Amino acid sequence: MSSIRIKAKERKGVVDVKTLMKHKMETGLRKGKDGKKIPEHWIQEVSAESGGKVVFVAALNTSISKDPYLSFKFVGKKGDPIKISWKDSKGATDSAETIVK
Amino acid sequence: MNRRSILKAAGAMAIALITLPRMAFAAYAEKAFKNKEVDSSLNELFGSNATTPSDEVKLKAPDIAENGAVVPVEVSTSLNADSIAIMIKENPNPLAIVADIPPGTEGKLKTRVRMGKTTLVTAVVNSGGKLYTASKEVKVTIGGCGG
Amino acid sequence: MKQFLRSAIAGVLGLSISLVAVGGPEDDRLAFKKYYENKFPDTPTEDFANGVYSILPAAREQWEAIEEFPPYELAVEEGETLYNSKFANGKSLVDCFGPEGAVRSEYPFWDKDRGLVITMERAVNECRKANGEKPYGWKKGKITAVTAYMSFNSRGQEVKVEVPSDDPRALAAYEDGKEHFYTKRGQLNFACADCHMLTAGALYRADTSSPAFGHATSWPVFRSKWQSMGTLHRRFAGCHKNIRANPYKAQGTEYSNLEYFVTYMSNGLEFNGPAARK
Amino acid sequence: MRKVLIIATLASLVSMNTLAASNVGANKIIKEATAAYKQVAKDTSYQWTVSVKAIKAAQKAYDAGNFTAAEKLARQALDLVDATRIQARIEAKTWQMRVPK
Repeated sequence: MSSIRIKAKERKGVVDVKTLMKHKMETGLRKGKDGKKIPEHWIQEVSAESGGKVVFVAALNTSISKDPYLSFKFVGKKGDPIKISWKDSKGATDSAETIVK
Repeated sequence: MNRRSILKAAGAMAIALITLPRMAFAAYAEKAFKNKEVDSSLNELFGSNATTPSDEVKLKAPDIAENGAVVPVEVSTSLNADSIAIMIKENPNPLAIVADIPPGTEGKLKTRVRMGKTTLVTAVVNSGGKLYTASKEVKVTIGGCGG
Repeated sequence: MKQFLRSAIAGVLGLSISLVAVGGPEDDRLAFKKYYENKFPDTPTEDFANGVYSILPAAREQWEAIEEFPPYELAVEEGETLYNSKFANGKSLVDCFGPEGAVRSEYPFWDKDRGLVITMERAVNECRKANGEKPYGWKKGKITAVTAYMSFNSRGQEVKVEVPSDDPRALAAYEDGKEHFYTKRGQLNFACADCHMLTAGALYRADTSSPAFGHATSWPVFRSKWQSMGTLHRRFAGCHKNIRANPYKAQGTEYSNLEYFVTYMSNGLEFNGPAARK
Repeated sequence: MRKVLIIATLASLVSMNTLAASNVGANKIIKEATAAYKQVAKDTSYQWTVSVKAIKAAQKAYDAGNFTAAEKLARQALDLVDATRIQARIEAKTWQMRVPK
């Protein structure tokens, strides 16, 4: 199962995208049970593309809440594909794709 | 990563997508994100920290955060935005997020952020190299049953 | 305490015999509901299912922003997978609860054969055990994923807990839960009723206490404080720790009876779990 | 000089005695508090978290050889157990007053 959930709905030519990405978003400030700080580990970049065009790119800090939520709007239509990808501070990546409703 | 490079990178990515199956990412602006001050972080990000408060930037954030770990924040602007950033002044590193707004994408960004204590939250909109802002103080209370 | 309980039950039973059903669960429920309706006249009755957000507009706005894409959706998805995955014997939870597990309104119920309150969590784990699988932990993790999925598919079902009149032990369990709800405990000397009834809506340091009417409809819950999902019994335990009382075991008699009582009090409202809470 | 020595020796004996007495005394009170704590849980079906914390702290002080502190903490635990019992006694009589009619 992808770590990314996407909801994309078109209304009057504008697509409203909501995405939730499952990720711990460790700040590096939290202490574990052993009293040692848990190393930081977070999603650094999120990008979205639709039909070969980048529609949204964001760079995130550790201060974005656990399981980051992002929402944005772009000009598009029902049936367009939308693909969202992330890359984290350890270089891991994931992506998911859906069709605009 | 200043505004131009993030845009360039985005453009490059769009081209790369035609040939590459996986999306490439731009270089992460480590210096801006690890910065401890709002002004110097803005400098790293946009090459300037001269900001102008503007009614055309709308920032929606609660007066009192229900929980500092999950504070919904929404920025929208009627300006022609190149990018939108959110700064949380009292956090160890104020810059929370910067989003690129390519043509065809609305000047709007919604997310959820963490804040350790009561702080000023500032939405920064970069439009044509000028920085416009809207700010709001969000109270973070600790204690009771839910904090 | 036990002796007292017995005498209380005897008293209630005695009353119901002599005065014809005065003080029974149904009268309790109507008085309970009326109490909250009078205390919060601006809140539509069905809205009490939304917890503190039914009485706190500023918090409600943030909650609605979270509900736009609630964190529990990830749990619902995980739960769907777990719900449909086969046990070692080839069966699955589907064999116990049907294709979607939309059975929320059947729980909690009084099991006459075994003489105890059966919660949905218990039913899930008993299904697993009956099929040779290890039970899940009671408070968080997979149990919340599965029950989130089942609750999600059951949204809109009416809360309709029954206290069967032909089994006095059912009424005893209900009365035990009721006594628990109204009894002060812990060093801070709070009863559930103190925060969540008599002073519901008041500030406790930085937090507004939620009304107990509707408390039981929305579980499991993704709590911002936990940054994870939890069951109702996890929350009970947290509340007890807050008032410096030792918590009871999740799914033990005490919490099961308390769930029986508080869910009964929410009869007539709709199940709306899973939910996001502070 | 000899007198002084004798007095000093006596004084040190006395103080050793009191030390020994504290040791035994603290141990006794910790045991008492532990028993009372267990008993009140049986009688009332519940317990305060702070009582067990005080007993644990008393034991810790005792193990560290700090008998005065150990005794003080154990006495605190006893007080908390007493208060638990009183609370239960009051509540058994009054909880129904909170039930809305």
